[in-house]
Amino acid sequence: MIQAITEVMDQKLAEDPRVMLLGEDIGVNGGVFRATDGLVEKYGEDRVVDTPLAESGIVGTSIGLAMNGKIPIVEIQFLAFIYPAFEQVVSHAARMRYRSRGQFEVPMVIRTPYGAGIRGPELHSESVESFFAHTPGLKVVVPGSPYDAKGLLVSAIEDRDPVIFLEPTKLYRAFKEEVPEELYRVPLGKAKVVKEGTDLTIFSWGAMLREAVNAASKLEKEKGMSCEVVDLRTLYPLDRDTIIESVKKTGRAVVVHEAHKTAGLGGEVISLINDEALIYLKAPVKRITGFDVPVPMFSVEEDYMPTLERVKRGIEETVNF
Amino acid sequence: MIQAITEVMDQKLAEDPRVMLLGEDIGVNGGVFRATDGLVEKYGEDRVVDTPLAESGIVGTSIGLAMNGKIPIVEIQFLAFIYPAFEQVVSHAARMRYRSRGQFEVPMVIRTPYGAGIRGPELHSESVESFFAHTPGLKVVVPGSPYDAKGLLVSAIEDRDPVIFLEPTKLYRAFKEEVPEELYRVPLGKAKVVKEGTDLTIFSWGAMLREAVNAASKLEKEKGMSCEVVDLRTLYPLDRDTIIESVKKTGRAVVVHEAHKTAGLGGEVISLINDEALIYLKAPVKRITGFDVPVPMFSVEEDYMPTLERVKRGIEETVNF
Amino acid sequence: MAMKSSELQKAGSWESEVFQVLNPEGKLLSELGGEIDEELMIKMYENMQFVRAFDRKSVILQRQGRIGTYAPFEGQEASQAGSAMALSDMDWMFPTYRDHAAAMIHGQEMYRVFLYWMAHMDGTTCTEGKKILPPSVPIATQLLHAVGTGWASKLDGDKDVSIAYFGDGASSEGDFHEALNFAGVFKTPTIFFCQNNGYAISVPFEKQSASRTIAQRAAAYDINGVRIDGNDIFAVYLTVKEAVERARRGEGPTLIEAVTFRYGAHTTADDPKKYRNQEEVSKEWRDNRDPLTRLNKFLTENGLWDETKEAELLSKVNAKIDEELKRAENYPKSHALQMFDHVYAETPWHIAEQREELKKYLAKDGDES
Amino acid sequence: MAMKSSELQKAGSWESEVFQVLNPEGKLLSELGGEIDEELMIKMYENMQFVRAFDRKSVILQRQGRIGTYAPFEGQEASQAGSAMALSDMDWMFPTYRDHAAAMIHGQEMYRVFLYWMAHMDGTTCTEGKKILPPSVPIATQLLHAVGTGWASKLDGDKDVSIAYFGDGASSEGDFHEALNFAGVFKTPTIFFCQNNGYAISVPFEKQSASRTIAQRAAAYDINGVRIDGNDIFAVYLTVKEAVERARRGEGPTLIEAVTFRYGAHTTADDPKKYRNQEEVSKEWRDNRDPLTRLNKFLTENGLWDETKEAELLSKVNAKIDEELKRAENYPKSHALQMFDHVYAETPWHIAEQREELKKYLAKDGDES
Ligand SMILES: Cc1ncc(C[n+]2csc(CCOP(=O)(O)OP(=O)(O)O)c2C)c(N)n1
Ligand SMILES: Cc1ncc(C[n+]2csc(CCOP(=O)(O)OP(=O)(O)O)c2C)c(N)n1
Ligand SMILES: [Mg+2]
Ligand SMILES: [Mg+2]
Repeated sequence: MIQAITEVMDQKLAEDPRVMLLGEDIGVNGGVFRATDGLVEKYGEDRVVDTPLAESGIVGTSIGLAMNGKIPIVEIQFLAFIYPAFEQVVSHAARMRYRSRGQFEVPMVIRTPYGAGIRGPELHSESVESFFAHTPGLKVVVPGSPYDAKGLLVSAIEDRDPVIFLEPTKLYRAFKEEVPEELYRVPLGKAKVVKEGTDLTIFSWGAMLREAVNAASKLEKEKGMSCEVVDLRTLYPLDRDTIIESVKKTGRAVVVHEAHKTAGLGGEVISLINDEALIYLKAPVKRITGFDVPVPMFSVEEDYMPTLERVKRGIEETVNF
Repeated sequence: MIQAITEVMDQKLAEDPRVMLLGEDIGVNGGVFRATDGLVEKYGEDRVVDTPLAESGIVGTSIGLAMNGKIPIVEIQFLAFIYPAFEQVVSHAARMRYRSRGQFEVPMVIRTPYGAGIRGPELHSESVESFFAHTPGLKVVVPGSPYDAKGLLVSAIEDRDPVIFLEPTKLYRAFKEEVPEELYRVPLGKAKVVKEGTDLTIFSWGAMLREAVNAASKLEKEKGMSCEVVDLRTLYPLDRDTIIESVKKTGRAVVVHEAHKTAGLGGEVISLINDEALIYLKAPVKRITGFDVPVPMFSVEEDYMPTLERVKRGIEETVNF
Repeated sequence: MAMKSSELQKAGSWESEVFQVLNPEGKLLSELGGEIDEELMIKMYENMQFVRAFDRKSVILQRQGRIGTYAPFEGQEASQAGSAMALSDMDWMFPTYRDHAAAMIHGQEMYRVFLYWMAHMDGTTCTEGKKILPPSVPIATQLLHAVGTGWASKLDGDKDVSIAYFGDGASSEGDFHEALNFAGVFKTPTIFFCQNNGYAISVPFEKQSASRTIAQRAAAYDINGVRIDGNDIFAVYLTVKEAVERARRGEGPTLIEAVTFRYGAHTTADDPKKYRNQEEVSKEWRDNRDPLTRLNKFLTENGLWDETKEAELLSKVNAKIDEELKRAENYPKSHALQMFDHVYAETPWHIAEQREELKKYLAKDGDES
Repeated sequence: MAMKSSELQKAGSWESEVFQVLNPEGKLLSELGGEIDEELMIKMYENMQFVRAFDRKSVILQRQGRIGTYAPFEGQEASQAGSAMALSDMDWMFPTYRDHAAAMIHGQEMYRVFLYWMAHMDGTTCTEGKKILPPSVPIATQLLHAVGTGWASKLDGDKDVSIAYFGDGASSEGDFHEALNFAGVFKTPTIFFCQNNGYAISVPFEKQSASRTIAQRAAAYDINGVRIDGNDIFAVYLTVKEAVERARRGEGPTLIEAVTFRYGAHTTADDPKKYRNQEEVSKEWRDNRDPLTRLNKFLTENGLWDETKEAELLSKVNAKIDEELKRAENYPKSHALQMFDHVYAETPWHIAEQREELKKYLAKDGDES
């Protein structure tokens, strides 16, 4: 996935002189995950900028850059380090268009690695997408595959609104997938049915998608269950139609996410289902999520996240309700 | 309500030498809502501290104060101005006990006016309680009456964990209620059945509670409907038992909150009901909430928030589903 | 002219430590060297009268309930007018809730300022084609934006500069630090214009920081810093002018601390008697350091101004204010459905639905237009 | 001794601008005046050897997969040991992920440090009774905590001080500014101890800020600031000692910039060859400015140290490290259920239920102990 992301930035830098990258260690170092490797050599320090260590500074100046004709792609080193910039994101980036009634706009992308599962230190494994999904004016995107990473990032860069682009660290180097070389777009706001099924729908995104798909295939083989897997991909705004359509078909659903359960986006998915498809439900929609504890030290992080086992049993309980 | 809050701080300052107040303009000015009026004169500048204008500084130093034997009660002038301190709240206050396995603790209260409805300028009317309810380690409390304000604030101050204490500005001077003079406690984590009923439950908190109660009495008078009204009071952790018990009784529910709908706490309430009482539901649980737009300029804020009319119709639609 | 902050740190009253050109008695302390001609002087005076009249009118309108809570700036006219007059049309301006004087002089239409205080949905717009941002509410955040816009201009080889307005209290926020540091590193054409009016609402600057001045902080970022008499419009104009020119030449940012005072309340919801000897201190500044009085004295002594002109000006100004007020009051009222516009470039499904929902309610309530 | 930052701003190589007592050749530049006796000197050397051995061992352990990603501090021993040795037991310490040397010298048990890098759930605890906080991960945030603990001590009339460790990169964060400003205003007994190792991961200080030094920023808050040779343990010790004493006397905070260098990678996950001429520059520092070498020279020349002692020390040190490592490796492994402890003082229902839920899974998987 990381190559797909680098490729987009490379191509966009080449194609559109307005595009700039900003972040900590993204220059000669190429970023801590090497997402920007080689780009400063190719496009120079004016376009690939190693910033001072100050996230509010990065996002705040990027807002100014964006209002004045640039398209900044910001890298926040890890999701939790966006907190110093929280005010700039929530009170400004998300609202500039609104407040100015369209006179000023902030077309920018904030890319940031997120999620647990790669033995990161404390605060390197957070999954707080719901903060941003509660902030009108922002879009929140999470690619679940290299192909989508490329297509969604292109769409995010071309979008005229600020996009929080969350990159699941666990997927960075997780699987190989051929990705077209040319630029293509995967539309924001559209979920993807990764696997069709009839007994139950698994809604998921990011790194948890793999557990979802694995659980679905295992249960298919082991118990002959037919699970549909939906990658929500854009978390704000959600693709309600795809969600509802699937639940109407299967009548059962689980949501799998690694974020904390309480006030996580599982609740939003459930609420949409409750609104539109309650009468189709044959069982409560189960949330299989990270626990309501701070993401723990990595020695136990695998048990913090929904494991394949938990996902499987959650599905079985829902099917056997 | 504001007098009840002042009274608690006054009594706690008198009773417990560890208690300190910190915030912007809380000294001689008595706070922009006068919550700390007269307290600096009584307890001196070491205990009622006018801080520099820097929220991360206020919360960050208060974390240190709390770890070293003080009980800081912080006033953030308006809820949106907590964003500069977001990192200190989320990455430190909420996690210090956890990270140190109980060796250090952060007993502090962050009081902050919140919500729309008093013709405040931009960013003075936010209602982002769900950010904090998604943060393990924090407690989130919202009083809905003067009596509760006093009792909950006492409990919050005595709690050994950090508490976000959200004060609905619209209720500050909204109604008179006799409040006992002595200190008493209203327990955290317990909802309150404000009004009993049999046809439907209205879950709400803060300023929206009044629309809830008004809608309930109107519908009772006009249509003979019997609505139960539950003030959730503590938003994290939620009092699931009271929620479920009520829904099992009424079979129908609406959630009324002024926060944005998407990823707001309505979704959490619905999810709890979905988990535990789905089969009791005779209709989808409706969310009657603030819209998914930035809280607008006050000329139209009344229409941003759930109006009595919207609450009433939402209830009727749910009852007639 | 631009004194190094280190030169300004000597003991003594603040007046002895700030750059001043026109003293409170209306005497020139140094040659203007042709930088401010007579026409400009008169324009300065007119502008200050104009914005002062606006400010007083607004306080009255608030009392009459015709606008909401209002943040008056009376006393700070020289800082705001002088700085704005040193800009060109193309320059970016980032005002706070108190900087309407600067905004109007930079081209913001007055009726929009009224709309702002009426909390109209269009109150945060600016005159078409202008680069005046909606007033920044969260303190110090706009400084970073001004670094960003300046940076973009620099990268594009454009000559416009960006000016951020802020107060003494704002200098305590982390964003102040990050903005000055970024500006120093990227040498952006940014002017950090601080009106040190001595108070952040009720908190005096002595409680805000142990540092005696704000200008001295420039040294921490290796940028230019200068402390000036913010009630001396000549000093303000010349300092900002120089900073602007330096910025246009690619010589980077400047931090300007303009020492001034707001005569009135923080906002109309504030009661300054709670935290300062309001009448006395306000009178002290009014009587001895008023920005308009001193320029009036100077102009009068130099035969450039008289009571007839004054009367003419005031009636012109009041007519203009009335006209703009009428324009604001006749402007179509905010409609609730406007709240759904401009959240995104394209309205997503959920906002469209919520709009429809509200529309239905409004129609039922009969108050949809 | 404590030089004003302004005195340090003259041109020249950094060595000419920093406070230095023991130069790289092992020569004393000024009298120690009895403040560092022979016993202490030897202890300093032993401590530095001790932590260096720990650091090298840890890098090896990481390669062997026995601990996770590790942040080495080799090269910074004088800064960390010298500063920690100037503290009393009662003092509060706020380290980062790189300051284990300081922590251990202040009393943190080594096995806990190993547990930290093993990502053990107890790895963020400290020796009972000590006031050493878990390493701060979010940059610059801990500075504010050290202001707070210091402030509380001051209010209570206690004499302990609080020391916050941080890097050059941290000086760009808003929290740095807010912390220094609060410390200045409330005159807290706080020591801001910055190890300027020239890099924030890959970003050299020249890109971090246009200001030439970090110490000079103290002036912006009217607090003491001093720039020292961070590889000279005498300079570090004396400077911190003085700052500590001043703080205990109620004279407020000090900002200390210790100029140093990390020889190795930012963490074991980092490749310094990407951003600097790693071998050359690292060798340059090692050969010419190593903190251990210079003290070794000095001690040897003064007859206080020899090869026998060196050998004895190293074997003692290695034995201690092995023992502590064994203790860590024999420590009961983290159990997943520990993640539910200490979220709150009392476990609320939802966490209790989630704990039960996981417990059931673990039992079924057969891996619950
Ligand atoms: C982040 C943030 N914190 C608090 C406030 C509330 N507030 C509004 S104005 C103000 C004082 C600002 O003082 P100063 O910067 O000196 O500007 P002045 O009002 O004097 O022009 C405060 C605390 C805010 N708007 N934003
Ligand atoms: C708020 C925040 N942003 C980014 C990071 C990622 N990060 C970890 S260490 C580091 C560099 C720190 O440099 P410096 O302060 O000089 O300390 P050093 O590592 O050199 O000891 C960065 C950017 C972080 N931990 N916290
Ligand atoms: Mg001010
Ligand atoms: Mg460093």
